[in-house]
Amino acid sequence: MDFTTFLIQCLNALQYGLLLFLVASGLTLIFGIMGVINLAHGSFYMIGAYMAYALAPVVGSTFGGGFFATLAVGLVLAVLLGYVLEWVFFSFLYERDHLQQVLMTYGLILVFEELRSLMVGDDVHGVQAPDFLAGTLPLGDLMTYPIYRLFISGVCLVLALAMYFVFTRTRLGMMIRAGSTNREMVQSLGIDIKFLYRVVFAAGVAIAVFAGMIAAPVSSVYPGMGNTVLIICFVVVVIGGIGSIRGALLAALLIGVVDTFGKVLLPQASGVLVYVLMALILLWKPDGLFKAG
Amino acid sequence: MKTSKFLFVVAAFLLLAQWPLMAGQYGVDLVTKIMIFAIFALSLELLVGSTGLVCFGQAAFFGIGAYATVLLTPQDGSPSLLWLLPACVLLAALYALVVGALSLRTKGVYFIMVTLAFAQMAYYVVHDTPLGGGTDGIYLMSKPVLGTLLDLDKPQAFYGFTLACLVGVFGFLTLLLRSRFGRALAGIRVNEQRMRATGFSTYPYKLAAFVISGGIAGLAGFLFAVKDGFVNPELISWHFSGEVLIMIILGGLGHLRGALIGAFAFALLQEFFKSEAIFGEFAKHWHLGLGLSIIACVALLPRGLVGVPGQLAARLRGREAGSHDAAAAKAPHG
Amino acid sequence: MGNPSDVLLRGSEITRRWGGLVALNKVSLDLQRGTVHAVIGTNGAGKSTLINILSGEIPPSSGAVELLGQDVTSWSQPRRARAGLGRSYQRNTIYPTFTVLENCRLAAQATVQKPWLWWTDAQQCTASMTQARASATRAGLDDLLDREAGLLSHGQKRQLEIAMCLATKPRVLLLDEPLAGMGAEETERMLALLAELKSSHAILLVEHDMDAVFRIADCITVMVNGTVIACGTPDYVRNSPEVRVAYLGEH
Amino acid sequence: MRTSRRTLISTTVATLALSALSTLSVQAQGLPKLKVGLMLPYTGTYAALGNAIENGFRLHVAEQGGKLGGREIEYVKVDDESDPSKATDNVNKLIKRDNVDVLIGSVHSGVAMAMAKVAKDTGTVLIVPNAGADAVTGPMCAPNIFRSSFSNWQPGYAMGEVVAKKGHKKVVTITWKYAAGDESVKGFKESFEKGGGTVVKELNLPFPNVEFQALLTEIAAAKPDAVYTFFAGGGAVKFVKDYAAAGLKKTIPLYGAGFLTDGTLDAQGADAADLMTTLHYADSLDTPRDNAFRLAYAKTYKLQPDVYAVQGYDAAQMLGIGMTAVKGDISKKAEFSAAVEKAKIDSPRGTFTLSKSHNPVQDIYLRKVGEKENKLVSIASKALTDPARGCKM
Repeated sequence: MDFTTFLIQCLNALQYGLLLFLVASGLTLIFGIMGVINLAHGSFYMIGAYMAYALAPVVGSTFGGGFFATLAVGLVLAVLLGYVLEWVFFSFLYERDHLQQVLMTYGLILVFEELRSLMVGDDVHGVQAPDFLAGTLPLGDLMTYPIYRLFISGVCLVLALAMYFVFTRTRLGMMIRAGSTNREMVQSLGIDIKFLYRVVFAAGVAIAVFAGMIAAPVSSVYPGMGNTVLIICFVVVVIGGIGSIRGALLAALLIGVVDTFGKVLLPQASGVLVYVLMALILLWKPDGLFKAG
Repeated sequence: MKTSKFLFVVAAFLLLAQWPLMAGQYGVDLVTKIMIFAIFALSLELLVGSTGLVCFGQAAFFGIGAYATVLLTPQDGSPSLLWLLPACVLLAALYALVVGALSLRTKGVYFIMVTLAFAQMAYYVVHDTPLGGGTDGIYLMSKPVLGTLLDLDKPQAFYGFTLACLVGVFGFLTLLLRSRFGRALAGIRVNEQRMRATGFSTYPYKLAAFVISGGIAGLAGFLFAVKDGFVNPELISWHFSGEVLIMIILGGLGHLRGALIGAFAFALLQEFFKSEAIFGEFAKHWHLGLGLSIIACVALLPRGLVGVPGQLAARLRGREAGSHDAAAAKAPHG
Repeated sequence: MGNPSDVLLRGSEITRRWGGLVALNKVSLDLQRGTVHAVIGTNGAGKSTLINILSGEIPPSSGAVELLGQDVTSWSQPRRARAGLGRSYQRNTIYPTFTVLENCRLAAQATVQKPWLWWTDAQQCTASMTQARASATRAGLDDLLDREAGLLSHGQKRQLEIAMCLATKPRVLLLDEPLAGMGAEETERMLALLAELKSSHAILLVEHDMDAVFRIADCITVMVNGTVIACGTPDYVRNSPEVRVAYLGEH
Repeated sequence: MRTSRRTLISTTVATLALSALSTLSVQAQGLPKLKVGLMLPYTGTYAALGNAIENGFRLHVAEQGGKLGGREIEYVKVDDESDPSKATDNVNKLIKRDNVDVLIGSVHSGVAMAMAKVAKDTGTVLIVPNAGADAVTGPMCAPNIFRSSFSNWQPGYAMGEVVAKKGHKKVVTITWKYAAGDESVKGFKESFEKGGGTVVKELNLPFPNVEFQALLTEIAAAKPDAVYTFFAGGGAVKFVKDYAAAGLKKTIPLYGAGFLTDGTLDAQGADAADLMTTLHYADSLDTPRDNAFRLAYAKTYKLQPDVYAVQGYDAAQMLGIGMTAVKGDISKKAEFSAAVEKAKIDSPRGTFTLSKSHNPVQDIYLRKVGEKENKLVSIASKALTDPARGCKM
């Protein structure tokens, strides 16, 4: 591998890592703060991607279109969806064993996937990136790099910073962090924990849907796409340390590097490398890279 | 209450023993499959329900048992059940020993994910190497025999053998859970810190439970391979680990019966919603019905299907018993 | 005071740091058979950390622990427990779904573990059953043996904590606030029990109830911010000016 | 004693045969329905393919007035979920519960392998309408197992010849690390290297990973003359788009097995323009046979047919030929088999016959993407026969 190729591969790794973070970050919220092992996270991602595909024409005819208008409409719908889901399906589960929540989210996966099939069908679809982001940049004389991918990376960084800021610097973030460590204490401080959880869940769903919408032009839209990202999201969150934004970002980048260079240097073992990485990290640091707190 | 549970289990096994006389060939096949899943579910119940260790990689042990069955079977002639079965169980248990020894250093969700990681490693080894036929899987050419006594090629004989294994595993686990070892596991589930303070080194206990569980899962894998004569990497995939976990949660954690009921309920629900006779064209959307039923179960049955009689009784006795029920539902993992 | 061989547990110069924070600073203390040794101090003084280090739940940053004359600093908690060190927790750590008897029996089983006897019913283990009944009786839970532990009153749960401790036949008892949340009558009963136990055990008592402490303790260690500021008889401690300033004065 | 038992048996058999004959003659006009078991993916990634195959199959049956070999058809469907670990159960369900006479399925190779095993053991007629696993008509071949689609080897082999003829010398291959991809690449390599080229690098990524960027960089760095690839479904869409976005499409021509651009063109958009692929079907064959088929399909289902629909349609044709030959009595396996083996199947893709191992001997077309369809360029390989390695039939 010559030096230019190496640099490009590093860029690939970085970019893939950021994309992973984008997809996994909604899970950090729900998983880390509410302690809900949300198997339906992949479904929310899938819903987002399908929204990007199915909403675009609708939004186009109502609001005159535009990628960002679709994004905005999708986000509003996602928040509503998350809010209602938490209300109907999760609000009565916190007192129970965590595994009951797992069962619930498993049921939701099946339902969402089938609703998708009934409403949109089983075909593969593409989503157009907005025109002004559709170009490419040259990378040396070897190849070009799509601007949209750089845009995604930018969005990821902004999102990471925003989440970090909300978590550490705002009153809401403080309440959230307190709530994740001690439900009773927050309740005794007069904060409406039910409402807080509903907000967090809605935010988690919204981020997952947002990720799906943003990633749709790159990943395309196809049945079963949610399942393929689910496990890698858990890997990211767990390696990073549950509930830690910094950790998730670092873990996502680490996986980006391992996956990218694994494919190139150790193609026979590239599938297994990510899991070896996770096992090693957790055996070395049983609470992930950054313990939340 | 104790006798009623005992009677339920005995009645269930008697019914299973009578089943081949009542059902057609397919019915026998179906129940054979479910019984294998029930054995698999019991293996996980020992970890999740009885010890409080949520393992998300149980399919690895199942798959290793299944693959070992195929790979150890010689090209020419049928192997003897007497060495093949123990060999498969031992191999699965051996992998469980390695996985357990490492993953038990972690706790909670991290434990869940480490067990997943080890299962995925096994998955990719089978999936990406020619060792086990790669993605297309590999066939079992001749089924194991026990002299002339037992011909596992005959569905009825295989049914009987599977039922015997199920009863054996159930009986073994029942004894195990009442023994000192089992009580210690129960203590670990409720409060491991206290167990250590009392003088139990909990790590060897948990590891032993892990190995036993892996071995039983290996037995289920062995049966599966013999039944289908075909194994495939999907047997090790996380979907399968997830499904068996869903079975035992659905059935009700903390009870061996729960694993039995869960395995049957999960499989039969699928059969039901897939049935064209009932749903016609809509049967192809069977995931929807299954998903909604699971959601309904979570909403209405806090203790899983195993808790249904208790809930009904409480309903009959009136309100006051209800609150006690809720407390009991919370307590095991409190 | 007394025969040195009566010192059942000794902590010497125990220090524990959490990052830059010093939770315990060179704390030393001896527990003797036939005495109740109370440790008092404000919240965050390091009392619970001390118990955790003595019982082996967390390792000290430096210092040593000696149990029955042996250096046990590197021993795991279960090993120390089997060697005769029993402890109770500040929060109830009983097994709420088990009966009272089973709670005690499981504790007693620690001394006769025999996990390989998988085919015998644990309830048939006479050794642990006898021990369990004896300890339950001693803790005054005779009438409640078949009650589910989660349904006991708070005071009864504290008694059960002690019973479970006793079931392991310990020589040394480390009790973390056994009187917390108890009514007057329950407190009296518990103090009577402690007084009775003291003849055969060395007891370390961490407690907030000052009246009780001064009534029952033979020796009191006062801690502030991880450091021992006074140690001696109740009278000595009561009259110690440092203690008055640092601790009692605040009340 | 022995003789008497034998007599007894032969009399019983004779009586049974007689009575069977008599019922046959009674029911000459109304034979019992032929039960066709459709084991196809109806949920998950391949659901669209399963539906297309079923549509094609039903179309042919409907064209025959709902009857094959004089027997009405009754369908029994099972969703195979593309999950090989459930495949044996699902086949058994069709054979033992529903007593189907014929099995049709499936899309996923692993599932088809499990079906082939059961079909071989039970002797039930199996027609595979898609799954390309070489082994189905290789080591697993049997008199009662047929395929109406292709073997993974075929499009790959045909493309190897094309690429070699175009004068490309150095080629990089890229596919998922699974059987279908491996077999396709093997077929390509075989003919391409025979034609004087070399495969300089075989790139793989774990199934179903779709992060191609690292491997695209590898391709760019290796600077080959061309790239051969095997992807399908969502992966194919993403690969084609990523390949174009990386700027490689302009500098290094991309060739693939036909699934790269089948059923995915809508999603791939302009990025797929002018891609060359090989397959046993194309969208603009413009033969009377194909036009009639396409019109009928479009009328019936308000959908454009694709290669999967053709494969389903031909599976029904093969069944029909066999059924006619045995006059509706599918238990005459040898005659059924002989008739299908001899037949020229008048497929929309062009007439094909079956090889000894029951895989289609068919023309493989070279197609080029244009105007949202896979346009026929030429015949890449005429009457290509799968080598059927390992078949002992």
